[in-house]
Amino acid sequence: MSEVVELEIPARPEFLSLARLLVTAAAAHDPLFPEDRLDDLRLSVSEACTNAIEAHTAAAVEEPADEGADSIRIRCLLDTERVAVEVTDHGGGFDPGALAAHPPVTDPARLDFERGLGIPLIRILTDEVEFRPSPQGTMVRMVLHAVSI
Amino acid sequence: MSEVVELEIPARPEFLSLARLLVTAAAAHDPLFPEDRLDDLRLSVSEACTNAIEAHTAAAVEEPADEGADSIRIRCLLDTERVAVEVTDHGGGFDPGALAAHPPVTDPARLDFERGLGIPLIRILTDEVEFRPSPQGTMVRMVLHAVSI
Amino acid sequence: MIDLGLERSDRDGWAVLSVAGEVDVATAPRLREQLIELVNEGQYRIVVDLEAVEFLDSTGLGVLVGALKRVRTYDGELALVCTESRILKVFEITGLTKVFPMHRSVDEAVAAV
Amino acid sequence: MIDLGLERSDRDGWAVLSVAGEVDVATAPRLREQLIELVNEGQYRIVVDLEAVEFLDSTGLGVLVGALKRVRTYDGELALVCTESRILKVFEITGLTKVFPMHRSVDEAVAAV
Ligand SMILES: Nc1ncnc2c1ncn2[C@@H]1O[C@H](COP(=O)(O)OP(=O)(O)O)[C@@H](O)[C@H]1O
Ligand SMILES: Nc1ncnc2c1ncn2[C@@H]1O[C@H](COP(=O)(O)OP(=O)(O)O)[C@@H](O)[C@H]1O
Repeated sequence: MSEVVELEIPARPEFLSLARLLVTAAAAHDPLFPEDRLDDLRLSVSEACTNAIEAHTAAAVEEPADEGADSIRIRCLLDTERVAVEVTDHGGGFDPGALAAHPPVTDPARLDFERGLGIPLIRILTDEVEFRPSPQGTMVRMVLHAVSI
Repeated sequence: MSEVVELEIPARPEFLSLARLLVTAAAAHDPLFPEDRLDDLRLSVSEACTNAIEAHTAAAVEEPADEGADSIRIRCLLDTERVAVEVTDHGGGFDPGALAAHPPVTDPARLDFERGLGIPLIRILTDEVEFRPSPQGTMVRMVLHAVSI
Repeated sequence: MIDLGLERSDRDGWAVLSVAGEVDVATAPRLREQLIELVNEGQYRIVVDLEAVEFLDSTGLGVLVGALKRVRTYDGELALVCTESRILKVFEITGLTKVFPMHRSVDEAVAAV
Repeated sequence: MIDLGLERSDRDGWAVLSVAGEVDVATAPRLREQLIELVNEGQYRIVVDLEAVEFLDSTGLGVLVGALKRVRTYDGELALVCTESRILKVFEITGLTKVFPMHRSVDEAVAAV
């Protein structure tokens, strides 16, 4: 049975480091999670939280956020051999299938793109990832095994 | 307006260090909170969480915990000059007014008491503390100012 | 889980227990066991070195009070080494600096008696 | 708030920017500003020393890509110093080690051209 640790932070960049700190400390709890996988977990969670925070900023331009809705939730399900993290926002949602790929890194045009590396990084670093967008917001569920499979 | 950071952990001793880590990091966020007050905050929150966890253990002896009720919640309200932390448990509650004081430290009988220092420590270290016990559990609200007043 | 470092050594007839890390309700039972073991072995003069302790709560204080009572039953002593203000403060505000012999180093603790 | 350390120095005609701490969406704007400032001053040969960086995310990568594009417009170069496997890995898995000149020290970076 998973141990559940849950964190809620304001949807603002200066709270990102708290999310990284907590998730890494929670996973380090289990001594089977080695340092390099903790790094992978730290970065994946940070990228998902960054997107969640940016979704709030984007949504707030169109309509002011509801009372109490301007926070994001990070839920960690800890097992001996794996950690699942669910990041939930109240932003506008998106279509993860519609994201364009970058030009190849050897193409000079690659340098025109400063953004768009977050989700590719999450896909590479996690063992499983699932995006559940809705008009009420998005839930990203990432699973990392202690030993990458 | 306060920034709210909220943490939920299983009501077990091995998660205490996560609560200390998060609350201290959240308060350190604001550079006005100096190191020695962070120490006071760390210890007060840890004592309140220890009591919350022990209340769960005690309650579970009599009746098994409800689904999902075996966690404690730590809510931090961050302001520039002060931090308020609310620790909520689902234990059996208690009467904070009925706690006996220890013999004076110079009395040899003082050594008969290994316990009962948690709430006295909280009272000394915080600027305000309030206990809200109920049969459904207890909420302890502690306020610490960046500069002790 | 947090590791509590516990290291035993001997100095001039004193048992020295060096503690490192965080002492709370999760780790204090290991400290208590170690102290009880020392007394069971007939060590009634104990120095607990807290210099590497980063956090100590009321459970930790309670374990030390219990150990002090135990060694005193045998006319022994339990001295503490503690200079870090973060940890020292916990003893000061609870008045326990008046109960424990407090020292600035293991050398000082051992020489004091 | 996390502090991002940014220190400028000069070495053999290169501007060296040493970065320390965590580079994320909260701190990356300060890195971007500093790099834009260098280019505005006419510094088109830049070494970014990442040895003291503890965390770097996609926003940080984006800022470096943007700066590389900017200096290349002026026929300049932006080289990175990075040996920590934690940080190096982020460049490797995104393929960006093929885009940036990567070096093991500022000396090596400056000598390479
Ligand atoms: N949680 C989210 N809510 C809404 N949109 C999102 C979310 N996550 C990602 N997106 C969209 O997907 C795009 C690509 O995300 P990503 O690969 O992380 O790169 P970047 O954030 O740098 O644009 C974002 O720009 C955004 O439009
Ligand atoms: N959150 C709580 N729920 C139920 N009982 C509590 C709670 N907090 C404190 N108590 C009661 O008050 C007593 C004194 O608490 P404290 O001063 O922290 O000392 P200790 O925990 O060492 O006994 C506890 O033993 C417990 O019976």
